[in-house]
Amino acid sequence: MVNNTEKIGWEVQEMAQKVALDIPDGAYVNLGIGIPEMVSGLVPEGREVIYHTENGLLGMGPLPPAGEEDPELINAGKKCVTAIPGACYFHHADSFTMIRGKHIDICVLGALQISESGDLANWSTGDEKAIPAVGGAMDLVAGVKTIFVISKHVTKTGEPKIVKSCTYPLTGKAVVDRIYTDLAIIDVTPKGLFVREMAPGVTMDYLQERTEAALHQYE
Amino acid sequence: MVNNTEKIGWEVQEMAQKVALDIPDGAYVNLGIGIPEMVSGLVPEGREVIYHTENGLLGMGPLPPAGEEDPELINAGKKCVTAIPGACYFHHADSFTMIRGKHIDICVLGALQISESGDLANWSTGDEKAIPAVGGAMDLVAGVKTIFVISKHVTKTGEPKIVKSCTYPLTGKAVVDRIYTDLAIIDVTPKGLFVREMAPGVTMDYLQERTEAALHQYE
Amino acid sequence: MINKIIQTPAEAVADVFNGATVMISGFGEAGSPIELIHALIDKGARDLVVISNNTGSGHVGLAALIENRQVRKMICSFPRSTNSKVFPELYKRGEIELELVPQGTLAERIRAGGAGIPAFFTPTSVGTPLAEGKEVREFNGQLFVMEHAIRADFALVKCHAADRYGNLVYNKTARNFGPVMCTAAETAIVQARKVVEPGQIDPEAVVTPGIFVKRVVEVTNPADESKLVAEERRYPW
Amino acid sequence: MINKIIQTPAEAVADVFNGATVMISGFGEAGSPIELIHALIDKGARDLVVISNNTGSGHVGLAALIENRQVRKMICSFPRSTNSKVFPELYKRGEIELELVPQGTLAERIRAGGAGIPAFFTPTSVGTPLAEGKEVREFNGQLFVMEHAIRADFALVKCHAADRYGNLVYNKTARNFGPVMCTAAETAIVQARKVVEPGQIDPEAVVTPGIFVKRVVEVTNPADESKLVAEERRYPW
Repeated sequence: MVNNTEKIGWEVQEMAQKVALDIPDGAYVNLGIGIPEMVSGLVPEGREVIYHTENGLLGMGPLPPAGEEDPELINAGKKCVTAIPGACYFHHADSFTMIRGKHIDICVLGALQISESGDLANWSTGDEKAIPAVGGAMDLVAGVKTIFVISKHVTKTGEPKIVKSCTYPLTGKAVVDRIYTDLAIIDVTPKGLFVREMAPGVTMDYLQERTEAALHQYE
Repeated sequence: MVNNTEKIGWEVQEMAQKVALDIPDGAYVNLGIGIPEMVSGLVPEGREVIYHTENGLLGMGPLPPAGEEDPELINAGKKCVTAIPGACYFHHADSFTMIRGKHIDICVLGALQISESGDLANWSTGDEKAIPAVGGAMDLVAGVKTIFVISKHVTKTGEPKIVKSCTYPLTGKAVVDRIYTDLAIIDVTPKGLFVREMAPGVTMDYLQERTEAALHQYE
Repeated sequence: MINKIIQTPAEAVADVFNGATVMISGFGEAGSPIELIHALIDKGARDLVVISNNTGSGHVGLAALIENRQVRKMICSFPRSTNSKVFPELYKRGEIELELVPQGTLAERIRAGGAGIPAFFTPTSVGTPLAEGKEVREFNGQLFVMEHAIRADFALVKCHAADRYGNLVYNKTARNFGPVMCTAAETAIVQARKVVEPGQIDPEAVVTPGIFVKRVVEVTNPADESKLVAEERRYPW
Repeated sequence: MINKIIQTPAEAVADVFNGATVMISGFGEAGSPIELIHALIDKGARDLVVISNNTGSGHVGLAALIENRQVRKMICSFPRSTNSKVFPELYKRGEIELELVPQGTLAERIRAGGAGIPAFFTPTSVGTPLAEGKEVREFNGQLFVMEHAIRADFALVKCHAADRYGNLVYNKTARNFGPVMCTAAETAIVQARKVVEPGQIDPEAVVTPGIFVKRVVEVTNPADESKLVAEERRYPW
């Protein structure tokens, strides 16, 4: 009678929705490339959020209608975007003044690994043969006030991504504030990882089995 | 029959004229407060010189006609000025990027003392009771490619201003390139001070008597 | 909705606390936020550390703030000028502190404060008394002084036009320290000659992006400081 | 008279020498001075160190410069992208060097180069492999890495409009690295969609003051890089 009994956890869209609910009215937000980009379409109505893209735009709007793309108006993922009335353009040093100077409230990023102390690895697997590429990730995690990570709870091969200590090269140390996975929302606190919310059907045991780092419950 | 036989040396206007002759076409120039400001009116016709004022204007023009002064368009001496077509405004950090980053070709400044190695003292007599004020002088001497000093050869009480070693607090070490006084034009070189030109009636002996540092002649 | 517009200078500076560090824009009169400064005099916060290029003229604006004994310490490049009497007198009596900073170093320290750069090296002031006690280091055969960032609790800034997001444009050489100060203060408070709708400022010409600004108050006809000084006016009047 | 206008891209890059360090503006395609890069390919200067955020797409522009084996080393933040094949292949074969720099650190190192700042401290990359071998220092209880300025012999930059003084305005997010690169190169060479008379650019809206620019060449209809890539075009054609 019940479909997908084996399928436990939120869809990507639901994960992005959870992130979106935690973005308050008036926030300045930078969204990483990929899944984080979905968040902007899911912020509840009535909240005005200003999106920053590190390639020089504050006040990024939605995607342009087909045929109206401007190759000189793009986001950090090099996709064509639009600008809202009240947007502004600036050069790269000014853009990273916003980032490094702690002017941006929230950044949403993907992850390869997150440690229990909030270390993030998301730019390299350390593979000697891969082309290393870091972009703005290290600046974002070092400079933005609050770092949200959105990621599958485990890798494609079932390995935990939330670990005691990252084995991949770090993007930043002790930088992550909250993790949104398909299974749970987890806060990184000085006392360790605390589970805020679990997807329907997920239990603490189920979650811990898929998490290398120790998980705690709020009282 | 001859008037003013006792009067030897150039007038201030002539000193400024000498400086102006040494400013080439296309130069970016910053003029210090006071006598240096006279230079801009004396550059030979046919040379286009761009004036920078450190309070945020490149392309400073002549003084405005009476009644057309704008208190928000001023120079570093806080006098009302104008802007030429093709001028631009910028903030203080960008303005000192131009200065510190060696983008300005020539700066003309006054002096209290200049040493034979090109040290300049022009911001403080070291008097404990005086209010110290430095403005942009230290940035200018540290950053502008060529520093011209324009100054009376001796103080009001007849003391040499061109000395072996400055006794007043320095503005910068080994920064002066050329000195324009009422008596002579003197180059500061790694081999010492070389006299380029003397005012009518001035001899090397006369000049050396009024100069603490050793003067040399070009061959 | 984001709306940074505040109705009065008094409301805009209401939370400036005793002991706060306050940046004040302006190069002489140009760009000095005189109505915000007067509101700060009315508010009466004391023991302030003020960062501003100069120390004001006559008995209005920044000079009046100092004269009203609200300032413990000035950080500036040029505390002396023709009509500057208040600061010099207090300074000679040892009743106000002074940290003298070269003008470009002052601008860069403020920019660094806003850009998350805690310290940098500069050629300015090497070999002078203003480098004493500071770390000096050689790069490529030349000596440089290490200077630290400056941040502030508040910035009081004057601009030409602003929108509800806090995007700003300035007027001519009144721009000066305003843009860097907005970046380096926890709370940047701006007086604008006019408030416009979002989009009315060309997005290519915005000088201060709204992210750096917390409050905007419209002051349509700001006082002409040099006139007040010439008339020997005193604040509070 | 000051006139920085040069007639052709070829003349504009004629003195780029073997072994030169060259900054190239652009974030992906936006702001990439493709006509100047193609002129540099025609010119044939080799053994270049190129500073640019990316490594180009397809077989045109920066990717073509690399493919033509004129680049000894890339300094960039993101040498990988969907259509970037040339750099990755050479890199895997060990035939091109790479200095990987976080994007904000890259921008700030270039700005520092233009501003006479030899080094600064940044929180970016602390505790990561990109901080290895660098000086780390504590300020106010937090760790920072010391980074050095970058300067170049030449900058190749794309902008929207320019005048004979070299004043520039850019177009939208094509601004990116152009303004800082102009400040940090001995010779900044700019391609502009249009050349206008002095005064036609609002003096309040100039992004790059002319003092930072040596040469301007008008390229009215610059190539659309993504179209060339889609058409699998190769330079030289």
